[in-house]
Amino acid sequence: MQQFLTTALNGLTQGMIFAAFALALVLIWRSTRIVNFAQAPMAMITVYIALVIIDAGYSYWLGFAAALLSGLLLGAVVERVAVRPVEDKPHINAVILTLGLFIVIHALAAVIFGSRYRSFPAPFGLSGFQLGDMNIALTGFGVFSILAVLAVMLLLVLLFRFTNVGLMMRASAFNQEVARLLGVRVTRMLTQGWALAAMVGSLSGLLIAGGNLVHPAYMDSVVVFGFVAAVLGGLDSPIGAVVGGLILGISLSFVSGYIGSEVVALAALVILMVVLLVRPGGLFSHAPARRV
Amino acid sequence: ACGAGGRPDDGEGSAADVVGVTEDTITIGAHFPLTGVAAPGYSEIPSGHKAYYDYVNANGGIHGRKIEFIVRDDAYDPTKTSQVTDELVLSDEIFAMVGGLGTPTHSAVVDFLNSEKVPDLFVSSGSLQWGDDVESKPYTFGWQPDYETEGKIIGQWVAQHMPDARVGLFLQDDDFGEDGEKGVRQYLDDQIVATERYSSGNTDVAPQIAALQAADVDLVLGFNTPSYTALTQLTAKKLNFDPTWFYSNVGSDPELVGSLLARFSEGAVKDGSSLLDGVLTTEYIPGVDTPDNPWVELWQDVWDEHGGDAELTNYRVYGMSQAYTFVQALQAAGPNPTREGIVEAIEQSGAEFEGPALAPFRYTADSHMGISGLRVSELKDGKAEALTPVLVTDIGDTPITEDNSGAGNDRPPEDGIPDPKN
Amino acid sequence: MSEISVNFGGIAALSDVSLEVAPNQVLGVIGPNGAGKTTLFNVACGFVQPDTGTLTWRDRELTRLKPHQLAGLGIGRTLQGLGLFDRMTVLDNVVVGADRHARAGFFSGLLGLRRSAREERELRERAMAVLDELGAADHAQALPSSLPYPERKRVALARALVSEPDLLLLDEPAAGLSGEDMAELGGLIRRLSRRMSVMLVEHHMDLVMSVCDHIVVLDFGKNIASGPPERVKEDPAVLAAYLGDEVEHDRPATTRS
Amino acid sequence: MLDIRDLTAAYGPVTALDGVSFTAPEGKITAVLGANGAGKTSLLRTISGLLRPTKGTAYLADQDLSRVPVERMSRLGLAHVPEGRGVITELTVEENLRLGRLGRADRAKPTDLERIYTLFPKLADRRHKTAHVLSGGERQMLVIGRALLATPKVLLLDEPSLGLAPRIVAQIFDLLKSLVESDGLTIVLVEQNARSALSIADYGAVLNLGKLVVHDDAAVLAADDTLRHAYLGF
Amino acid sequence: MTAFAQRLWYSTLPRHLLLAGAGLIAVILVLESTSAFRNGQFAVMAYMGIAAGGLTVLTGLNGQLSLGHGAFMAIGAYTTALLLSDRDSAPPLLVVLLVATLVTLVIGAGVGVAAARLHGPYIAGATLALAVAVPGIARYFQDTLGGEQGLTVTVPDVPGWFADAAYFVTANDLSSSKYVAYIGWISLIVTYVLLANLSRSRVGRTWRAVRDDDVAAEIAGINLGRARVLAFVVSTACAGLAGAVLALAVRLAAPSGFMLTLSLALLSAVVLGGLGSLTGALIGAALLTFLPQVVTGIGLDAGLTDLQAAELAPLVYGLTTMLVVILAPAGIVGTARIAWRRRRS
Ligand SMILES: Nc1ncnc2c1ncn2[C@@H]1O[C@H](COP(=O)(O)OP(=O)(O)OP(=O)(O)O)[C@@H](O)[C@H]1O
Ligand SMILES: Nc1ncnc2c1ncn2[C@@H]1O[C@H](COP(=O)(O)OP(=O)(O)OP(=O)(O)O)[C@@H](O)[C@H]1O
Ligand SMILES: [Mg+2]
Ligand SMILES: [Mg+2]
Repeated sequence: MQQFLTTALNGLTQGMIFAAFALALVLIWRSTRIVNFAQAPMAMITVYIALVIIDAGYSYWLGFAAALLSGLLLGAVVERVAVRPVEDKPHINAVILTLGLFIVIHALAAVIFGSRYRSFPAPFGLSGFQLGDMNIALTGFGVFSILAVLAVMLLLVLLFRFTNVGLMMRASAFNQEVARLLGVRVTRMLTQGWALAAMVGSLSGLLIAGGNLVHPAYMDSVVVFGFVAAVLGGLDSPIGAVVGGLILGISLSFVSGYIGSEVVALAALVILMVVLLVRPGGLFSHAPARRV
Repeated sequence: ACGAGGRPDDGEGSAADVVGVTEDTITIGAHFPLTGVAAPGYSEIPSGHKAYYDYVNANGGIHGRKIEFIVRDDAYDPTKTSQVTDELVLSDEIFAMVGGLGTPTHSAVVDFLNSEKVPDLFVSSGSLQWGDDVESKPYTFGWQPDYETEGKIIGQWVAQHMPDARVGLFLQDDDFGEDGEKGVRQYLDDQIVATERYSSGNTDVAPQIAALQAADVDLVLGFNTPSYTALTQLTAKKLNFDPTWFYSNVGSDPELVGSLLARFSEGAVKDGSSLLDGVLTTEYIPGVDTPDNPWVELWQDVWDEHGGDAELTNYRVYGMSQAYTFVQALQAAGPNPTREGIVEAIEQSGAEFEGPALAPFRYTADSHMGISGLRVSELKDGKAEALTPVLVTDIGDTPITEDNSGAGNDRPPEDGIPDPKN
Repeated sequence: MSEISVNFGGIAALSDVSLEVAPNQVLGVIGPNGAGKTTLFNVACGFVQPDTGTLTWRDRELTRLKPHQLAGLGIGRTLQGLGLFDRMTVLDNVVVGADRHARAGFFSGLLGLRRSAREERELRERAMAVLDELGAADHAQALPSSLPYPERKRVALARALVSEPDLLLLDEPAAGLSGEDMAELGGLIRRLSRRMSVMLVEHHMDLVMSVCDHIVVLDFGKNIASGPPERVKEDPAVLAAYLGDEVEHDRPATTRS
Repeated sequence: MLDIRDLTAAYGPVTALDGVSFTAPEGKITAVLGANGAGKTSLLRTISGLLRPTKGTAYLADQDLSRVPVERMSRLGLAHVPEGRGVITELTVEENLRLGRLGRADRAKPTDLERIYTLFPKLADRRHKTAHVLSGGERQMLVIGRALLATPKVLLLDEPSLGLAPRIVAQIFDLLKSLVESDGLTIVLVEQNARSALSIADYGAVLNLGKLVVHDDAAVLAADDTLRHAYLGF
Repeated sequence: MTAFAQRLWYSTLPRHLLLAGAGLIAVILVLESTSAFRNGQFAVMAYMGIAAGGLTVLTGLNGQLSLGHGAFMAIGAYTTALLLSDRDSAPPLLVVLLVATLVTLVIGAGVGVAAARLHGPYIAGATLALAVAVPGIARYFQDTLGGEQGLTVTVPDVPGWFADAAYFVTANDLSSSKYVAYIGWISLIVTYVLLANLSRSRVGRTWRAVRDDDVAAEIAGINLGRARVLAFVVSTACAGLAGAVLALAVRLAAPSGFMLTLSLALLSAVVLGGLGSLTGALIGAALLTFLPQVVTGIGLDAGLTDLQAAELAPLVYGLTTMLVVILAPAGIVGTARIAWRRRRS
């Protein structure tokens, strides 16, 4: 019973982390129709910025804010400099571009910050709660992560569903020419989309880093599961991202605990395939498009 | 005398004819993960090598030859290891491979090195493969105590000192965990109530720790890497799980893990070293936690002079200790080293090499296994305190005995360079 | 086709539509926008499965067949858009249309057998012949995107024709064409009807009235009228739903203020 | 109102527009006619900035448009209904319409949407469906409705009748006419269907191979037999 | 050109065979005139080239994106390792290569059937998951697949006739690594001839049509599912063969050799070279094989530390990738072709 509860709760926190990463992917997908494979290293570098600030003796929260801000900035710069030229090119070019970016940022981080383990602090306690005899495998920081992710999801839903900016961002992503004719500042929307997404990515980076070890590749394992979570939910849906993240987090936690951690990735594949065979566009996709 | 095709006759030609050896240089090389996930930590080992060779070179080299050490990055990917080893052997024309790191990576090249008759010295991994089968791998030598030997010593110690403990194993899912488990089980088979494995790369170990907790384990034996020591400690805190921890040498670098834990949470873990207090582990070479040890003093001097700005770490100490052994072997091979010559020299005199290792090497014509033993110790205030004398044994059912060779009392020579007569 | 009904989440795109195409007939389907004309075509070539009703072709029931199977049986079609393969030459575009006549299998292609090469040559010749017929042979090696719109329409038509279908479905073939091209198209359709049956969806009444033998009018998915052009043109229901009240003067649908 | 001077534009080596000049006066409908490939679409694209002129300019109420970015056009009161694919099929019908409202110069009155829905009841039924379910003609209605929501001063329409049933075409033309009369809207209407276009237009401009052939009163053009046969096909 | 020569050139198979013959001669010349180390590198280039060739067909001609081709290489490699595990009863190498290809093909067909229903990023997600899952399988079945350490592969002895033939042609003795290089390149040439045949045949045309507009293709009578699965199968078969050659060249099949990076490297090789072009795939493979070593060398010569020089390789590689995608989006071959056409017109 205790083990079951622990495994489930651990899956919950783990799932929220996948969800955070998936949310950033969804945001970028919705606003530019690009899957940003470089999101992990982009987040990683901003977390290092936070680390430098915290190491210099400033508070955790200053580092936190700095990471988010630098994420915002980095996203905008990356979009302007690197992504802009491939936006009207075949889709695979953007994929390859972000893969290239992935490698570049990685190498830069290794050179600048060194390729060794560093520990990253967490703002709240890292001990689990205790309820009588039961250990509740949730830490203060875990609770913070869950709340943060839910808040981001809510904000994104509001942004896309109810605001004009959200509408303009989506219009720009789907059809630049028409959007421009309708007075949408497409380039600004795209930049905005990347900036916001990179900020959400930074948040996910901070959540993963909290109370953990960071090194240039520390986010790489999340890339796969975060992406799988986003696809599982249907890349277009923020709610889907969170649901996808949770499904993945919880089931993988059980697989890892009761079968073996070697098959975690295999389990992710199986879950994904089963879902996609039933719903090729993910759980929260709309009805299949009219084709003719 | 020249053989067919103008190739030098093995073993007999003058030094100039030996691959990788010239009048005033000797070139060696190794593969290490300098990039990628395995780079943190491991990429520091070759810098230890380099620093020590630079030190030796600055002091005149060995038999008038400077040691050139070529490091090639394999990113811990066996296909890359195979490529860079080709490059080292065929293009860089190294005399010997010294310190190549990793079990799956080195497995990819060990046959090639042996078929090319390249001395494959002091593999940086505790797998049994490096030395247990001299016949099929005559050129390959291990260095650190193999994981099975370590497991045996740990197992016996636990069986003697904690006979009632419910033991759980926490293992990396490769030969490291496997060999360790094999050793431990020789003594502890009926005390072990749970076995959990993790795959490196998967940073979520909560399910495994939860399973250990569920099995009511009160001693966890961990055959894991340092980052997983940190992860297990943290996860255990999260689960309010408080057993005794016993980490194998690989995972217990108190300096590293302690500094990692130190800042894990403001308030939660004030001082990481104290979190590790009471953790059991093993030692086979002195590390940076004992700065007064003469060997560590030597390493510190060497590092200050030739290392660079970064600080001395146990990875670098490991590299320097290995490099020291290589220099010893080179001395032993005489003024005109050949590939066969150095292998023979190690087989003949390797067991007597003096050096930082606490226990002697097992090198003979029949075994190429490395250091024969270690001692069990406990971490206190970030330092390891010995609980046992140095214990030695070998793979299989060789009994565990106290080491009486005095290897642990060796002191470094005055100039920091091993003497030729060894 | 009999008693075909299609629903899309509450919207009845077609309800109980029955119709029949005779050999060598040109059947016009007209109706207001969203009346279900394209949907009717989609049913006829397998893109939409009808909720009820059956599709029969030469005494064979086809209701559950997939589009490519229907194409194999000789039902050809053009799309309301263009649907050209942008990165293939015009010739290749048309050759794809002839795929149903290709017999070479995977292995003869893999091994580059003579058979496969010979067949490729035949298909290409066939495609050239059709392009020639439509007067687009000059562009055979061009990419479709480099061609003016009417030429592209021709390519799309050629692709449908090269398979020598027995039934050809044309969805708004005249959209975007100017008067001259349209007249030419009318002639072509008449000529084609000697070889095959044609179903035509079109909003250009001049064209519809001049080439069709028989006309079916849809509105809100229902068949509201059918018959020869002259009769349909005068039908009050059609006038109200589709043509607008001033069309009886045989002018295109415009108002004069 | 819209003054086109010596406008020249090209796609790489292909010259699509060659020194076209004419004026579309305020509160009038100017029909632009010509065969396929004459350059009609290119003309509209050049005016609205999707295609940059290599020479010449268009002036909107004395403002030089050649430097104005496309996305500013709608705020200047210029709306362009592009040829064909103007619907963003991934958005719902209503979202498409809302987008039209965003670009307008003056802030929206919410009733506007309802006006479009009464005009095109088919759209009202499908307002919360994604636009990809729409039929060809319904899409055309959607883009026209969207352009109207921007309450433009100048409306560029590229083949609005494409794929529309005759009755709807008549309806739309009626609507355009009434907008011109009530709001003083200026319209540049590109049409294949020369006869119906001239029937509502005040002026007509005929293009051929990128050059302006003639610009005159619509009635004059409609009466000119040679012109009709040579360029207008009726 | 005489009429006959012209006919020969313009009919598919003879032209491909002609090119293949020329390629073989070039391979012999290169392998014989370079060092053993270069031979080894060429073997690497061969297996990367084979896999990239298959991938370029899938992605370039059929428009399906696979981030998981490394997994199929793993299947080929493990099959090879298992078949060659018993030195005495190992089947002839040709059989081994064929079986490895076939086994991968069968598994690829299964994945292809699932993937054929998916689009864009959804295929990417599924194949990505595949790429990380497959190495896990090898770890899980430790007893048969050797766990983390993997299976070592013993390259069979050079068959007598092959050695004789090689000696006859080159007058040089054949070392084992050169033998593997020859096997790799012969496999590559055969694969490329077959792929080139395919892409010029009805099958290739069908794939392109499906890529450009699936609805229109379906109307034209093309069975979409079949076309997609077929493309997937062909390309996984190539990956399987590549994996087999890899196993021979590396002499090991271990999970860490087939991590995600391999799949991604393949994909970027294909795009760098020019999507859909076999020449491009080969160029991409060459870049992948030779660039890191050259760059690290330059870095070391410029006085960088080992660590910096090691990071320089991915840095330059990543930057190259980005620059090519930004400045020459059609890839190296594609851009060259465009330039050539422009020059002529
Ligand atoms: N997949 C779908 N989901 C929901 N509604 C659909 C779908 N496909 C078509 N419809 C609706 O069905 C009706 C019929 O559409 P169809 O395309 O057949 O019209 P049409 O007669 O061809 O019109 P047009 O002349 O404008 O092309 C339309 O109102 C359309 O919105
Ligand atoms: N994107 C393009 N690239 C190259 N040439 C083009 C492009 N678009 C149009 N053209 C060429 O420019 C010329 C004018 O085309 P445009 O589309 O303006 O004509 P149009 O009068 O609108 O024709 P239609 O009645 O077919 O819409 C044509 O020769 C056409 O082929
Ligand atoms: Mg229609
Ligand atoms: Mg036009």
